[in-house]
Amino acid sequence: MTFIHKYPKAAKVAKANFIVAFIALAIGGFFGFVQALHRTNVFRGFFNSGEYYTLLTGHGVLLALIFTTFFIAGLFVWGVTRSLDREPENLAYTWSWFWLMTIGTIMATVAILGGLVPDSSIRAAVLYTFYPPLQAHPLFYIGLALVVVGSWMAGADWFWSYRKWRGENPNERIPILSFMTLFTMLMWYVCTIGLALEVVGLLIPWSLGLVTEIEPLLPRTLFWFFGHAVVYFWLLPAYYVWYAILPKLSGGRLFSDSMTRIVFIIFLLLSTPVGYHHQYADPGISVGFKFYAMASTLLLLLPSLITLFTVVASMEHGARQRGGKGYLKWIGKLPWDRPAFVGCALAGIMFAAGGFSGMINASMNINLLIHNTIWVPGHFHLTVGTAVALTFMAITYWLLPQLTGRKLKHKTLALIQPYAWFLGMTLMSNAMHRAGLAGVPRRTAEPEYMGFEFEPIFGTMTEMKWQIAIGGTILTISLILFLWVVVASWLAGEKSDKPVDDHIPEPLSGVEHTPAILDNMKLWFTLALVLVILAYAFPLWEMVADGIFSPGALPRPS
Amino acid sequence: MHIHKFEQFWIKLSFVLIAFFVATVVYGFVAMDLKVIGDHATIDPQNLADTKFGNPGVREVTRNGQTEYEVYVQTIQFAFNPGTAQPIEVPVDTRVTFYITSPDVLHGFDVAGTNLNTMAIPGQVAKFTTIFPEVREYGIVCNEYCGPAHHVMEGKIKVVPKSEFDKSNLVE
Amino acid sequence: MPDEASKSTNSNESGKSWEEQDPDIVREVTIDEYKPYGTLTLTLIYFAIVALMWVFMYFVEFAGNAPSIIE
Amino acid sequence: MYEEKSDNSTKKLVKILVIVGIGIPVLVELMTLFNLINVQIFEDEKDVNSNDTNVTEVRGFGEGDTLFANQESAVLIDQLRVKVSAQEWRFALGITSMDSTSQEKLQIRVDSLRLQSKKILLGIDSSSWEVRQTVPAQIYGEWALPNGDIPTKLFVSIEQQEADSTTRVSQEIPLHKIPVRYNQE
Repeated sequence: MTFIHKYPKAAKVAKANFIVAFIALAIGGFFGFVQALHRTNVFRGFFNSGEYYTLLTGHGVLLALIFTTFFIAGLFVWGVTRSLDREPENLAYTWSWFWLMTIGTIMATVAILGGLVPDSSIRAAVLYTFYPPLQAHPLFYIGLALVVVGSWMAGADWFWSYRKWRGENPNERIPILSFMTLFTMLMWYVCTIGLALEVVGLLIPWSLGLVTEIEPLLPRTLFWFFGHAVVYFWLLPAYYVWYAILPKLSGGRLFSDSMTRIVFIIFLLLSTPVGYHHQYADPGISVGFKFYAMASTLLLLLPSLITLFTVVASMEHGARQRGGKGYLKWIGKLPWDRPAFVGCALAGIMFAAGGFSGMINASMNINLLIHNTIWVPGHFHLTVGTAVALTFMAITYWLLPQLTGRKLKHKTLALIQPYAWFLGMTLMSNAMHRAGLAGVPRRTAEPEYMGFEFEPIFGTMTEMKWQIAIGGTILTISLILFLWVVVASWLAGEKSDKPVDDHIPEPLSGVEHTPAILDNMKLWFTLALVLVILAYAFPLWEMVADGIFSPGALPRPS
Repeated sequence: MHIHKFEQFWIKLSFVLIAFFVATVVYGFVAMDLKVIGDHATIDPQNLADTKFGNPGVREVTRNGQTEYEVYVQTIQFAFNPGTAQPIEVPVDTRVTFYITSPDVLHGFDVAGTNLNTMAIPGQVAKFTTIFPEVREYGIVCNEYCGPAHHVMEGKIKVVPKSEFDKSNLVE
Repeated sequence: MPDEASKSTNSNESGKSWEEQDPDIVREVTIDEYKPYGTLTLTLIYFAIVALMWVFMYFVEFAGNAPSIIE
Repeated sequence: MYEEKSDNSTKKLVKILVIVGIGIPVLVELMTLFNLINVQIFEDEKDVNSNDTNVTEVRGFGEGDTLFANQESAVLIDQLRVKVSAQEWRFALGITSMDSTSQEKLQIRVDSLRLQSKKILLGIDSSSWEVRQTVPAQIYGEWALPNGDIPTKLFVSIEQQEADSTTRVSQEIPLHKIPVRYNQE
């Protein structure tokens, strides 16, 4: 008996979400490959430099927004169903949010890909941050709005299950998988307030021509109200995997239930009030608010540093149970021959490295050294591009058998895949960080300039460009391996009653040690809202006091 | 609650690390003059002609008895004005204050390989002061995506010895 | 307390703990005997790297990268 | 569970994967660290990339430059621009004849355009490539470019008709810093 046999309906929902996620991953990944070759001028024959920005938009939207959201939805359906032991409450409702998100995705994708059709008026080369006054077709904004509304409904679905479960189990603690899901969604509700205000309140009416002028700073600020928390919306599900499943894959137990809950609570509280750290270089925002955002951001290091300890301790526990000894020798006893474990572990190592460049990004004045340089995509390819994406890929090797009732095929390829990703990403991201220090900008089709040369601290621009192109190619190969293993296993894997060991052991320090107040969702949600109001009420008021659309700029088609 | 004593130690160390980061940033900000830009002024992006941005370029001003320079720059799709057609020329070791705004979309103003890096946002005036320490040319890149020809948007700053600074190019 | 595991699989193998059933696991380590020295070592190494790199990035790469915004 | 026990070939594979997949990344990062510190701290005053590597700059033509300067029928580039909008990129060229006294017929022709992508656009394919006018003349033409491409070189020829004879002169014109602007229309 595995998940699909016990909860066939939920399995179907989770699988549907995974299908959309993997299609988005395939298309977005291909765009990434084209960009890696184009930017570095290794090969520019696929598309021209004007179309590059359409591809870049597609890469960002399909991977950072669509792949993540759908994968997370599938993962959470699995976790909530399993930990509360109940199928979704109302399947019509469940499917309605799935289809809403899917329709939104199709609309946004059509709007983006329209940019590749000559003379098309349906375009959306605005990148995934869509800063006005660059304007996309209304289809783009409406599509993205539908995806977000769908994700809200998905969250409501899980709270619905939780309410029902709570009615039947009034005295029990929230199971850890559900706890992490619900707190992630609470954070999502807080941060998407900003996005909803921006897209529904400003951008949709503006793109439809109902208003002509727009004040660029206001939507940008609202975007970053949402835009940093969204990275935690991607990251927390990876944490969820590292906390709940990785210890088991290592042969151990989760080190501490209470630290897990505390970490998720801190993320709920602090994820949103930090948005200004993306605007350190912006005029129109006073230094005081920038400083407040920096202090909150650096405080957010705390839950990630705690995670580092808790997760590594859980893995060490596994290694010691497998016979590991010594201070560091135990690392060799971890199951480095199992793709799901290897992927999660390597993703975690990359996150530790990405954490360091994140500390630089977060720290107000030093941020100017690398603001909007290619260092920044170098950073987030370590975090969302590896810590999140590689974890999702790796855990697919463990989840897919549970959802399909089929064993994984091509285990050797599956094992090569995470190592290849790690290698490719190191090469690419290392060169991106170094190029960023020389001032090479991000988001550009051709980083060569006629009037001057970049001066790298060491090495040459040519060497860095090749490192990026080779790294990107290895990543693409790794992605193809992943998709091949998934498709082959899904369609032709050997059917089995127990295709994978899906047992999750209890934590070492269990829920009996966890204070009850940590489960008080109302308290933490209210506190999160208060912190957001403290951070944003006054600056937003300053921006809208002279009129919501003033000082107004005219739209520019993208 | 049950927190292992190693983990308690690690949490304390984490706080030390965070405090250390904040302290370095504050120290750099206060003692080493490593600032970031703040809130300066708003401006109507559709009517820059009536402001000093209508006649962009380098201006000489006297502040506290010292000769300083002000540089007004418009970032447009897809050029810095001035900067692209002709370099922005300023003297070395002199206080120079940049005022940057955009009449159309968001741009970046990054003097490549330095810490001069700011956004140009329509409706907002970015203001910062700096001193160029050496005689050389710097490249300016737009580092925020600004439209289909974003990648051609570049400019130059030419830092010259004080004695060679040509005042005939100043604007009134 | 909901035992998430037992719901999904091992209902027929109740007697033993999961560690005893996994052939790769040679012994069970309980919470009382478990001292994560390895983790402490790794995290301390990370701490040292981060702190050193920070000082280098801030005081050499950044502060030495003039011109900077001084006001 | 995964396959029973990892056999020898798997063990070997894991060894290779760890060496390649983790070993190389660690090496790359260590080298970066070493180079950074080495360059910044120990080679401080050496000015590593000496700025004197003067790229022999081929001076290109721009707005205000004269073509066919050594001919009697010299012409002036008075407009040179790439106009960019969301849908299309256009190359705009305006040329003025310098000599307003001569009465002979002058034909200015853009034979072809060489683009940054190394593509060559041929003038004759499109009627708008050919501009005829008698002096004194000011002519202006616009050409659709492949999206995202910028001309780097022009091949222009002029034909001067004098009585029965015509002299034809061609010139290769490398372009320098064409202003690229958003097309407002």
